[in-house]
Amino acid sequence: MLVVRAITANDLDALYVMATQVGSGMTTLKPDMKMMSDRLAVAVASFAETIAPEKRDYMFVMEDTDNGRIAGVCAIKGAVGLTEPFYNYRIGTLVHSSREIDVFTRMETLYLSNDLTGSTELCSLFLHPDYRTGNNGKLLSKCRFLFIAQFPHLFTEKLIAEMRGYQEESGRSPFYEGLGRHFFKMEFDHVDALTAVGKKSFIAELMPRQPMYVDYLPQDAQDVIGKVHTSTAPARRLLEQEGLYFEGYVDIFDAGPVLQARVSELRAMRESMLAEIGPVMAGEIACAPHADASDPMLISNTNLSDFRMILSQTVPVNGAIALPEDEQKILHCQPGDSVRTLTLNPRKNPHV
Amino acid sequence: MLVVRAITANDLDALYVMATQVGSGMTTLKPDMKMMSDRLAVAVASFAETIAPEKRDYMFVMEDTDNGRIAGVCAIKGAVGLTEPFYNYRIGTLVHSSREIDVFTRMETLYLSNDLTGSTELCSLFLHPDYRTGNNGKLLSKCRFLFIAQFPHLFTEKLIAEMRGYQEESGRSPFYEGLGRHFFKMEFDHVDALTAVGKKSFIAELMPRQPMYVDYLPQDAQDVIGKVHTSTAPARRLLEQEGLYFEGYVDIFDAGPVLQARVSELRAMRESMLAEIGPVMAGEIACAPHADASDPMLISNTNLSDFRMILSQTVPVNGAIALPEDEQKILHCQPGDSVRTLTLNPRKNPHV
Amino acid sequence: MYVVRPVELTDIAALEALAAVSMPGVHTLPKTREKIVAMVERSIASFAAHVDIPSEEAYLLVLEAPGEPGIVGTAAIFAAAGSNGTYFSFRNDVIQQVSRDLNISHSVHALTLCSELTGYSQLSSFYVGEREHGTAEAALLSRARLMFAVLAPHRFSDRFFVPLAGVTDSTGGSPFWDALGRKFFKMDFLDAERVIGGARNRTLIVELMPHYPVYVPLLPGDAQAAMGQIHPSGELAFNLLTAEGFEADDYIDIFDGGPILQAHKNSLRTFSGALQRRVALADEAPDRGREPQVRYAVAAAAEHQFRAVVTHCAALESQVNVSLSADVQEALRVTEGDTVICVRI
Amino acid sequence: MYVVRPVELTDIAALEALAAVSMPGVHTLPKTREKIVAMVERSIASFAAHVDIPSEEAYLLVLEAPGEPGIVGTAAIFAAAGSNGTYFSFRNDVIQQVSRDLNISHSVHALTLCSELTGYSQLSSFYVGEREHGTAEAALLSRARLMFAVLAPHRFSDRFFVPLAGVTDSTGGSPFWDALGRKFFKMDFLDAERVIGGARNRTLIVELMPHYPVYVPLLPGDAQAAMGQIHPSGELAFNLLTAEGFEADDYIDIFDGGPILQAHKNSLRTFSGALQRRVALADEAPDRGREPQVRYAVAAAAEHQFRAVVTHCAALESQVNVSLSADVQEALRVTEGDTVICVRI
Repeated sequence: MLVVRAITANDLDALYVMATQVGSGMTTLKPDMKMMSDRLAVAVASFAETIAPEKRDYMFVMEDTDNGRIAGVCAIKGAVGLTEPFYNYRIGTLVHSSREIDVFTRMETLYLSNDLTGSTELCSLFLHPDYRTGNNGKLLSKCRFLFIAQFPHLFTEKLIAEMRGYQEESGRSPFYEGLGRHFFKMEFDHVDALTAVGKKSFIAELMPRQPMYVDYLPQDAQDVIGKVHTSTAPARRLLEQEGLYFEGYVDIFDAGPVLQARVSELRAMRESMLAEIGPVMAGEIACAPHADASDPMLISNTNLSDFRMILSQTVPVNGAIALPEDEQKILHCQPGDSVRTLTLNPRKNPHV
Repeated sequence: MLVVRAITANDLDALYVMATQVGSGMTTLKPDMKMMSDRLAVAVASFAETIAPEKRDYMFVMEDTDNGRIAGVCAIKGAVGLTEPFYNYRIGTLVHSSREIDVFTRMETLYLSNDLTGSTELCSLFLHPDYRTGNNGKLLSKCRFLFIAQFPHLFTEKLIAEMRGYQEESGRSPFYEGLGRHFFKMEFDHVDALTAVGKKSFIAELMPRQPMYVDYLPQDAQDVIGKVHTSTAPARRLLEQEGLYFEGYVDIFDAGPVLQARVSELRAMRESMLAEIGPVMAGEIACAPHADASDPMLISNTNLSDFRMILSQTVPVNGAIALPEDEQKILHCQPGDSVRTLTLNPRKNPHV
Repeated sequence: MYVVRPVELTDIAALEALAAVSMPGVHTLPKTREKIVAMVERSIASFAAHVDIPSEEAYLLVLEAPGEPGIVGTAAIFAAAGSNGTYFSFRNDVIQQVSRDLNISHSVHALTLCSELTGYSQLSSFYVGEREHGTAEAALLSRARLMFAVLAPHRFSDRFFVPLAGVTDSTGGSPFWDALGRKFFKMDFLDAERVIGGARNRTLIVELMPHYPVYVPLLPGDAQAAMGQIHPSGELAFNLLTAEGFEADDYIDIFDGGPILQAHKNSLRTFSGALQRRVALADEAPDRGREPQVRYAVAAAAEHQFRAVVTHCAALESQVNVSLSADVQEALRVTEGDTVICVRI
Repeated sequence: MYVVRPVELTDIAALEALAAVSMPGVHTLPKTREKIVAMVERSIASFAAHVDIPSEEAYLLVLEAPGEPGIVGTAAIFAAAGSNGTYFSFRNDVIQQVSRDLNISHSVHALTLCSELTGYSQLSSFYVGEREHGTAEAALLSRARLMFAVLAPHRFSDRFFVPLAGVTDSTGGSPFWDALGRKFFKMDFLDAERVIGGARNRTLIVELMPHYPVYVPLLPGDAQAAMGQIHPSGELAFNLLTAEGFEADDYIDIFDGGPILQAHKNSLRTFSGALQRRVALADEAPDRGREPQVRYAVAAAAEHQFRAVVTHCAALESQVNVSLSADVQEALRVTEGDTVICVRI
């Protein structure tokens, strides 16, 4: 069985081994023992609540309880951009209109911004190829929403996730070639590597500051604004199911979209429920929601320092959940404890 | 009893009389017979669906069925800014940071934008002073959400409402005095009157185009950014209950906030339900949600051209609603018809 | 002898004849009789006006060929560009981009819509017939405007500029327009010029043109190449003006990207080199011996009776008089003892 | 006789003595022995260098008083401002605001962070003792830098600028800084100047200073009043430079709002008025009769042995020689037949 749990100091080696599998395109999970152990130390301190909320970096690992293997990793950063500026382009609209000659032109505009400074960020998701089956990807990605729903006070109201931008098969980024290259005069990979290690003053030095009309860019650059890398499309869909939206912020280099949400509007905040582990009254079973039998539940304990979450087929009914004993054990729970529950997939919109 | 209904051509005189009561501060409801009858013609064509959705202007009146008086008015504009530019300031963030000397400065910035071009707008709400009691204000304001939930295909995904900005008791707008006056060189009321009649080219001519740091403004101007006029605070709260948020757009003259929402995320879209008028099965009453007896329901018919809505104490149960006959009559409904229902007040968040 | 003089009502027919000739790049000369009449009347009123502060005056000079009826050239000067509005142009800014960490240093050009030329005096409508191309008389015609400004500085700004038509293709399209203005105006170059009447001071410009700098590297190659390039018809004017001391490179036209030459009057040779001299009668003897002859533009120093010609005489720097032949005096309508101003040409 | 000459190693002690004197507003003169030595060595290397393109050279001239040890003044010129980076300043833009509908027309000033002065040659570190204030020798010292540029134009840009210290209050605070820089740097004016070492070309400027124009009407009154105002200590330099042909108003300092004077060399009197003449021995007789005497700054026309003095002689415009007395020749280290350049002063 797979359990997603708070990372511990003991996971360092397994994490390193996994990072060697990641490959390029993910700048926050590099097989660098120093960087990794520094980050792990922050993560452990985050779950232990020994550092301030905005400095925290909650890392989760997915463990295969059958063999103790680490099958995946993901993280939530308490707040971004508070030590180094966090840049994005924001897409705005400008209207140029003259009543005198009856011209009305609506133009999209790119503004260099640090608007997302201080947001909570979902990041560093990686699932080992051996485990890319069934609901594993969903479990790993969505565990973070249940965590946020359980501990919303730890996060800012704004939640974001940066998505890798579109690249051609050759690795060419049409947006970078159409815009950034004119100002940075270097390869895309080089720029990417510099930002990964936190060297960002060159952005302030070289990036054009003035708002720019999208129409000035070559057509192929315009076309990929807000478009994700092919390999990232499934991850995007999962986040959108949970209430994240593309609101017009993109990466300054590859124009990959930033998805964002108000924490209070997340599906997990609206729909997740606490349930007490124990028997369900027979009389209430009739009123249970007509859940699709094949649609599993995300179920987590309510313990910050030892957060654990699984997928289960058990459905809570009016505040109670008859959770099997083996699942209780994996969650480090016992009867009478509360667990938080959320359907893995969104319910159909009830309103029509 | 009070019913909110689609406006008709016969309402012109009553509307004019009401507009004489409105006073300043509401630029879209002036006692001008020509403007008003033009607008009414558009509204009638909107409900009749004889003009394109983006040109529509759905006006609703609240009628006292006891005496036939018009007690209030409100409206939904299909799309703003498609004939004249719709300007706002957007508040952004810029970070100025130098690692070398360890300075990190986070600044708010005002960007002149037309970002909200094309949005659906809630506007022109006015309730006659004689009727400012009980739930009347809520009924009048919230009727629009039920209408949108019933006919979401008629609206753009972005919904906005402009709120009147803060003014001192003397009528002085600290934001205008700190910013606009330097560029427009005229009184606030004059500027307001010009925009009310659609004269907006002076904005393009005189308004500074470059992004501006909020810190440049006098403190009293900074303090009122996004703050509503005292008289508007209750209206703001009602909209926020329905899922509208201040997302950083303000009026360019008085810095009053624009509230906005995704239509799909409105409470009315998530929680409103259709119910068939008819008896409720005895067995299902036990499963009815534990509604607070004093919390009434908004109930509307599903007829665009003759849209009508009331407040009722009747609660739907599993898709059926036992609506009293007099209420059916006011809604122009009969048994077997569907009505749309929504609790007047948001339910407590179920997730804790 | 060729003479430059203010336009008169009797020139209207001749101007109409000129307007019938195709003059690509000279947008500011009116084409219809009605507009020609208005321009001539405005010029006559401007010369006659008593001016405190330069404003809407427009002075039109014409070139007369010797022994010919009609006129063979025109040149105008507006007292204050954008009067009753704002004269818009693109300023060609250079942004230094330096990153010491990365050892990068280069510069980026950006075009910024600006109103800085508002209130400058504007030279325009320069045209000479083909026969006079490249002659001293063409230079005289161009320069006469500045000589008038030397004589009547209160009628003009301390700064002058001259927009020259930019490059267009064989169908009248402009690559610069296609990359910029078209995106906002949504119409062809010639249509836009027609709509705006060649003006650069209209409200619709501020409504439609971009308010944020345009980074030049983002423009297509043909638009970049057109920046600051003159239409072939403007070469003569360009050469005369740069020789005069006008500088290109700082501003370009917002529509076609053509160069806008500009200068402070202190940098202009007409201003720095103009000498006031008293008229003396020249010896009629054709050969005055060893004294070398220099070519001068000479204008009557009479604000309300401006006339200018080209003539030869001895270098004037260390003289108090200028010797002018009787026919030159007649052409200028001066006599011995009158004052003229002289500039080497 | 007062002589202006390049700094030498033996001047270090004298420079230290000068540095001990409080010189408000002269930020660019180093205060510590170590930095003084570095500046002197850099100057010596710069004078000795063979320069193709102006770069990091910094030339320091000093003023010697007659019969006195030590020096009584300093003046420096940097070949290219912002070398190894970008020289930042605020450009003072004027935006014309016109609404014809509303009959409104006014102009708004806006300050734009710009790098346009990068690569200009920069005059700085001008200081003379109180006794020499207002004398021709003070003018000579200021001007000698430009005379050197006339002699060695390849060492300098065609454009020059001079930042002058802005106004500060009795505690060293700057109202302009308080309204602008402080909001971004979050520190006092003097602390900021200390952190940045008086430089205007550092990466941290582009990181911290505002990138969008600052609309002047939004600044508090005292900050607006400080824009382009000089610190009282800079008045002498300001007067000398504006008389030379430098223009204020276009740029101001990004920190204290002090004026930055700038000019193209063609507008500077030293460039337009410099005359190259051959040295002749002057008649020792003190009274040369009716020939009126004119005051000139004269400099040896030797790029690697620059020296300049003030002297009187007949107007040189129509001469080929300049008559210099034996002691002037000695001071300049020239002899009869050598070339000097002369500018009226």
